[in-house]
Amino acid sequence: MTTTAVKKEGPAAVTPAPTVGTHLNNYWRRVRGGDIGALPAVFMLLALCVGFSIARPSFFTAGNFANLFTQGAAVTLIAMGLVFVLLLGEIDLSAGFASGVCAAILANVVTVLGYPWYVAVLAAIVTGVVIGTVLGLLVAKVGIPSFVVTLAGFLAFQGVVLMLMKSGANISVRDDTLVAIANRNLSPALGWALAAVAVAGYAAVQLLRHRNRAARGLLTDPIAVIAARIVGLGVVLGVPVFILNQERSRLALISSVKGVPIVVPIIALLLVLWTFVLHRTSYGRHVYAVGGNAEAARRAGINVDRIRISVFVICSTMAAIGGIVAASRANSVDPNTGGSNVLLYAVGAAVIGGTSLFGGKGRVLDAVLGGAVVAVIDNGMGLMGYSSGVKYVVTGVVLLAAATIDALSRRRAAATGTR
Amino acid sequence: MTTTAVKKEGPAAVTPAPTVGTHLNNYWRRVRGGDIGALPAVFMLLALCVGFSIARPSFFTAGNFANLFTQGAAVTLIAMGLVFVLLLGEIDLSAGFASGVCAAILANVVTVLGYPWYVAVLAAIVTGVVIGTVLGLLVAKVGIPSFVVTLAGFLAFQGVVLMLMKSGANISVRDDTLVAIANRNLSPALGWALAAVAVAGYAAVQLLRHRNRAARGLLTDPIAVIAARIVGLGVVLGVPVFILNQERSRLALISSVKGVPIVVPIIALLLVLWTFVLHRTSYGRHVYAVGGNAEAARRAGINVDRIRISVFVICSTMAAIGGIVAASRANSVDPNTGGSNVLLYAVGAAVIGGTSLFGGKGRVLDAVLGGAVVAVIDNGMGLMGYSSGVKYVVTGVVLLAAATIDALSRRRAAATGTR
Amino acid sequence: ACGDNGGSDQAGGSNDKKPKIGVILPDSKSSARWEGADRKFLEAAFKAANVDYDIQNAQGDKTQFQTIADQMITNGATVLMIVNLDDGTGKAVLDKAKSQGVGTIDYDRLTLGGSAQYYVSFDNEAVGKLQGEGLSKCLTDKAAKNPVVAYLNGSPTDNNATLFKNGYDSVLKPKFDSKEYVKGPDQAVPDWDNAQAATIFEQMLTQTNGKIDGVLAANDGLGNAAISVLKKNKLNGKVPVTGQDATPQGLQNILAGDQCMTVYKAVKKEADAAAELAIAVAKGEKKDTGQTVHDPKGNRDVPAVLLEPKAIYKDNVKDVVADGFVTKDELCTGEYAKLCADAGIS
Amino acid sequence: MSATPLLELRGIDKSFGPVQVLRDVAFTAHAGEVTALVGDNGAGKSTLVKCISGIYPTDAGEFLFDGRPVSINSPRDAAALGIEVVYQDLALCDNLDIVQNMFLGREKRSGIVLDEPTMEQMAAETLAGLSVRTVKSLRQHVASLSGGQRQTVAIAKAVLWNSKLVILDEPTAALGVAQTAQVLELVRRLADNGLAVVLISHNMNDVFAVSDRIAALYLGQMVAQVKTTDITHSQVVELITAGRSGNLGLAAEPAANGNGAAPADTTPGAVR
Amino acid sequence: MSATPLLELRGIDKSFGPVQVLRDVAFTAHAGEVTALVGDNGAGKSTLVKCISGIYPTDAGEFLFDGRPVSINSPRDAAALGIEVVYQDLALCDNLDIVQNMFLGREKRSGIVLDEPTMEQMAAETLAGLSVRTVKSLRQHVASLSGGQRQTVAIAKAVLWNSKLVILDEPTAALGVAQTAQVLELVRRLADNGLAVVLISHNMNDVFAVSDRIAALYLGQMVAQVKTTDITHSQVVELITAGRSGNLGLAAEPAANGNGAAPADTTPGAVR
Ligand SMILES: Nc1ncnc2c1ncn2[C@@H]1O[C@H](COP(=O)(O)OP(=O)(O)OP(=O)(O)O)[C@@H](O)[C@H]1O
Ligand SMILES: Nc1ncnc2c1ncn2[C@@H]1O[C@H](COP(=O)(O)OP(=O)(O)OP(=O)(O)O)[C@@H](O)[C@H]1O
Ligand SMILES: [Mg+2]
Ligand SMILES: [Mg+2]
Repeated sequence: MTTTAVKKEGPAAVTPAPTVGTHLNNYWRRVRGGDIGALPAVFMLLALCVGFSIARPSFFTAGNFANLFTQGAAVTLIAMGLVFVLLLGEIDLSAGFASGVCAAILANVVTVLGYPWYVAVLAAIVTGVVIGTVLGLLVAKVGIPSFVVTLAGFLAFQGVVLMLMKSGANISVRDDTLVAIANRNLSPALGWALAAVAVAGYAAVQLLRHRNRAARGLLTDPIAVIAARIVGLGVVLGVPVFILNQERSRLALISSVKGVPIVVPIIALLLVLWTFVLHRTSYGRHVYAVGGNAEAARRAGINVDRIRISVFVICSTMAAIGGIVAASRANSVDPNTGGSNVLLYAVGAAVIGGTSLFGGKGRVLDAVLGGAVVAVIDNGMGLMGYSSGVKYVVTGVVLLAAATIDALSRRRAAATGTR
Repeated sequence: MTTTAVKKEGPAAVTPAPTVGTHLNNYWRRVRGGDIGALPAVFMLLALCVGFSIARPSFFTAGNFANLFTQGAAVTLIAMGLVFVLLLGEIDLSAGFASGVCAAILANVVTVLGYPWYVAVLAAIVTGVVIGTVLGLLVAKVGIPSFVVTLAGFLAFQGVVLMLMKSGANISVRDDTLVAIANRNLSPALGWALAAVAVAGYAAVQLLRHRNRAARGLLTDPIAVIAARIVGLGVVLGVPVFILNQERSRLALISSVKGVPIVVPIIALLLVLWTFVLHRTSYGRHVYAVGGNAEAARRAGINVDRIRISVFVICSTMAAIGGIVAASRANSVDPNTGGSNVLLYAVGAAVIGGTSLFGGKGRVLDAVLGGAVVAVIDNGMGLMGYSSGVKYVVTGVVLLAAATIDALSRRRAAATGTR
Repeated sequence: ACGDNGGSDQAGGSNDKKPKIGVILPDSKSSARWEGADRKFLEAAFKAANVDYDIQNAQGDKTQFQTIADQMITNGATVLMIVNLDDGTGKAVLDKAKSQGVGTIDYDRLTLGGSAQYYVSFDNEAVGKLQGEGLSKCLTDKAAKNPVVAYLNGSPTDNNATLFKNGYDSVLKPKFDSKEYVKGPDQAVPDWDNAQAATIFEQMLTQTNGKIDGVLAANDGLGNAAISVLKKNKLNGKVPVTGQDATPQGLQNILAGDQCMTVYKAVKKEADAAAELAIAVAKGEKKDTGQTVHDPKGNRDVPAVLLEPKAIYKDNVKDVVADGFVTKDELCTGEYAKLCADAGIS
Repeated sequence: MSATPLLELRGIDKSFGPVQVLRDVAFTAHAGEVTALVGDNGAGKSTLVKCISGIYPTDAGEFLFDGRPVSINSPRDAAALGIEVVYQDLALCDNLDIVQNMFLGREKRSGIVLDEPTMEQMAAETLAGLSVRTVKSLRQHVASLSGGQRQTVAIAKAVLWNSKLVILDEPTAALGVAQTAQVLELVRRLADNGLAVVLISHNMNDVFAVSDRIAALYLGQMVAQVKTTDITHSQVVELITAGRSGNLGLAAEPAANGNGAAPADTTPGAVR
Repeated sequence: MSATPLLELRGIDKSFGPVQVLRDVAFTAHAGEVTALVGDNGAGKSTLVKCISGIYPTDAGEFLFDGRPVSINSPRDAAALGIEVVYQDLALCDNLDIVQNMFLGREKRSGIVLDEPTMEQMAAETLAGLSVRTVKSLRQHVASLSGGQRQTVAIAKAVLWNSKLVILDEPTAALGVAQTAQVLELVRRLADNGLAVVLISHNMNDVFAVSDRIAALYLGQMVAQVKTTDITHSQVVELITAGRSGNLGLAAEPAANGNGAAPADTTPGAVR
């Protein structure tokens, strides 16, 4: 073997910051190459909204827009937790009924036992944490496949809800604070204020990052692109706030209904929180690593079992929050809370948003976008007035059509070899 | 690089056939090493049966034994089809309602339209084939994730069933042949005859293989081991036939109920057929290859899309057969046929039996063993007389306990590095 | 559609716009009636009165239920007629409707603590009572001594199932207490699923070593599941089974002697009454129903139209056909033609 | 040696999203010859191979096989033409055993039933010819094989068939001394039997020992394709690392910039 | 060179189910030295490495680290002792980019937030030192890297930390000429800095160029561990292929059978 001496290269040249032009150009080539991030889900949403607006003009009203958020909230919250489990290539079939159990605990504590709302919320969330820990231990330490563990959970929790409900009767939730979560709105001014704070925070983070990288001589995005992003976020937040701040009561004089529904900032906050955890902390990094290649993660010294347990805890905790929102929206908890299609919709939301069932690929934003798709379909179908059978069929077909848009726009990715 | 000439080795030495002793020894080392095949599922079944027999002596009766088979038949049949889909790392959430659609077609053709039973069966199976083809095309050619496609199917088929049921009313199935499938028994003599044929066929295949390999000088199992296997099969088939041939009617004098339920040979036949397809044909080999490493399979020139479509066809066809059995058992089809827990139980059966959700690992036998576990749990729980809530909880716990036995006995596999 | 506040002064007393009635049915699986009968009869009634309507089904899903209600209000419904899935969501929907000036009617199920203006219903407990009485009549006919009675209840998550059970318990419990009857296994069937019902009943039979002499099945579907198991054990016709809903299948089982009775609810009458009320509310008229029902939770008396369910045995199957609830074509197929003739159905 | 090459590529371009990996690559492989394809890490050798075997679609360029233009859209097309490839990322099915992997996609059958004894026998013979001595059983899953054993299985799989062109992408990387010798001997034997062989290797001794021609890739461009006898060891190394050597390879930077794509401004080598 | 070896193994046994892969293996690695571990394909080299790094549990045997007995039950234990390994089956997370892979498990943080700029800078420097010139971006997913690029990332990952023992399992298998030279230079530099380095390679030139000692495995048995200066090229090849060379290695077959495990009856080499 020739060990010809080859002169050692100097440290890698730091290429100069690209201009706005090259940045846009690169972005376009990435899109054409199939690396399109959230675009397909956004396309799907747009297509659905346009379709429904044409079919039923009432779809396109401020009132309906507000309804959309509260209708999709519980499923979206559960889906956000499920993303963590799916990132590891695991599944949690019990998330739906876990939310039911937590909601049942909430209702029992606040209505039957008469404690204040915060005690009830705490109890519900603690229940979620406990459930998640047990599931996680069974999967990680005992080594039972998560499908089987959570199938057992699915059955058992269904029973627990029934038992907590004293067999069949439902429990009302009448506490004002709890009911407000899914049924009341922020005052218009508060809505604007929150949006402003969010945009300002984003701008601060972006600019700080830019300065930091530039100071070290690392590649940075051009400042114009950063400015465009900030403005973009402003529009994305501002338009809905504006629409939601319109009066949407039919009897505006008697009772005014306007403002951003309270669940919206809750979801937004959790979205930011979990996105931060996944992308800016080493914990999040480890979640992706274990999902991508558990053996490599183990060899890198990551405590794989601990990660595995933690995602189940997060999932069940988010399920608990979803359960609280569901209880608030229904003003009550019944034995079917978290049952029927909740689980499949939640997993479906994550998958439609782009999270893989095989682990390693997904974002919390996926759950929100996918949750929006599911909510829009449900909402739109509700306006169409089909009979049961037809409605199921049409819902399935619409879901499929939306997914086809997504699949076709991702097609290129496969064609160019970047998967 | 030294290209030292090294003398070419002769063709591999053919080691002499091992003795019975080394064979047993090797088997034992494999078991200790964690390579234990069907043992954990068998353990699970035994533990469950012993547990239930102690709790409720009526569990351990010929009548209950016969019930077990018909109770678990539909789920087992659907699970058998699902194994193919799971082998590819895909999922079919619509299998349950697909069986419902096929059952509804069956009932409509035979009862409403009044055609003979074989036309109805044909119609149901053709429906299954069509459903599978559509799902497969959407997954393989359009490229939508199977979870989303079959979630859409899950919704749509639910609607189709409702529409076929004229919005909710049950349709009776009163055709004698159809009702017989899940409700009548073979005559005792026929039961024995079939068992004998099965054992003889197995013996013939085994001996032929042995002769063939020995003739080529390849490693063979000792003839004593082969004999032991044949005798083993004889016992495994003979004991149930004997038990099922006992009289189990309450009013033996008036009406006699004995013999092997007709579904049993149907399941056995399909088990043999699909096992043959998976393990003895190149199609089956390709299914495993695509599930293990789709890219490698593609590089080896396998038509991956075709394999993908085919497994959905098999799955939906088996779902159709499952639907026919369900319709037969209930003497009717209702809008919930194939709904409720059917799908989760079927996937659960496959997974409990040892099939992986990640593809590449699984056998049709897994579905039968897992289906048996699910049926035993359901059957046993039915005898315990718990209230709904408690029943759900206990079912979940029993499932978990059974899965724990399995996980612990597979533990060693991980410890010794053989995964 | 929203935002038109053209001088409406009173909830329910709506504007000069054409009335539009939204109806939310609960599900399509617990009973065949919702999609099979109620939808049909309500549509007919609304069409006859020439009012706009929108009938939807919540598929047993509360979230769906609320979503549909939101959508109907968005769509401009002036009256909302609901069959609640539970009191909580029912109340949430009614309150929201009221606050938006939409008229409200509880159909078939009273929302306790709710704010509906009217209530139209069959009494679910009365249905259960008829089932209990029917079963004891059949057991008496069979001259059974100390019969073991098994319960095959409806879905554990369905509040109606609880009401039915309260009804038949009120009849049968005294007989258990007096040792006249023996209480057998008592199980609920998840989702009213017929396949699970068959397994559950089969296990009841195994558990009691075949000693079940009467089955209180909560509806015809569950009844048919029990009958299929009895048939397999060649016990059909020997063990009376109850039902509900007067489905063609149930009636056929009665004609064949495998089922002893079912409960017939003249849905058409209920639907007609409800439609009439809804149209009145939509037009801002007040109606006197002549009857009230007390809502203990809301502590108020709700004006109500209450209809009587009817027990159907072999000898009065013809009444159901005469009512047009089930057609002769549906019922008297194949082997049942002769049985129909015997039962005087023409 | 025939005048028309067995395989001829012209003007192949290939990009992954924004990154262009192959630019205007020409390449020929002649029957009866071993053509060595060399280049630095990341030069695009494996990408070129995958374009030839139909795994990646190309953005531009022509394929001529035996003088006739062909289009290869999938590995099945390549196999139909008689092209066999040993990939660098071996692509074995971990859940199948050695025999199953070796015959994947072309199982021997009697009737519809797999003919396991025949396959097992053929596999054993082929492997024995490659100096494999430590494999315990042909029925072992390939997941449990050592690195060299896996590589041997992949090679054995490719040479089992009567093909016209065999491409080996770093086939000896994980092999031991004896096994490497066997594989090189095999490569020579295949070419002597009239097949075209393309061998990718970083080992210059191996390259010079068995090849008839050498093709050098530099940052996605084909900088030279010459007879092995016309070039020296150190010239090849220069081509690989710098893209030029004397009058071979890319035009010198300051001199002729009419070349179109002078390396100075196209170098994608900067580490960001 | 210290008298007590940094790592000492005694009597290591390891079986996979019915197959015994390592029997009674003894091995030492000294600080400041490069120990080459050689052996035929399937001899058990990688298995031995994985036992050392805690990936596989051993069936029997002792570990001494710095003279103290230790038990290594997981890669975390190994890392805590200061053992870094480049595995033959690289074990990178395909869904993460280069920087993320290099710092996996030991991310730099400021507060609880990941300090991406620092990591990116450190990664760029390390990779540049390994002659990586074709990587387009450090933010590229490793799935899209060429074989050699992947290997370089794995090596860079292992040498980024201040460890006491670095084990490299065929680190140069996929590397180009220049990159191989860099890695060998790096190996030497690490040893000269006082680390113990274990290098597995099938390339005898590389082995003789950088190693201080050579340990030879033959069918799972350690047949010799000697100073590089005390042995010749061809002797090592003989040890690898036959298990013995002159008075080194296993006792001759017919002569001394008291050795216990004579190769004749323990050879697991038969291909079934
Ligand atoms: N799927 C992909 N997406 C993006 N870039 C890719 C992809 N595959 C390869 N590349 C890039 O293309 C270039 C060429 O890769 P290729 O694998 O062809 O190199 P190679 O010549 O085989 O190198 P080696 O000798 O290391 O195997 C590399 O810089 C690599 O990072
Ligand atoms: N998980 C396993 N199960 C069963 N056998 C295994 C397993 N892993 C390795 N082996 C066997 O153990 C033997 C030694 O493997 P190992 O990977 O240690 O070889 P190696 O010396 O690294 O070879 P190479 O030079 O080819 O990398 C091989 O025969 C291999 O087939
Ligand atoms: Mg390569
Ligand atoms: Mg190795």
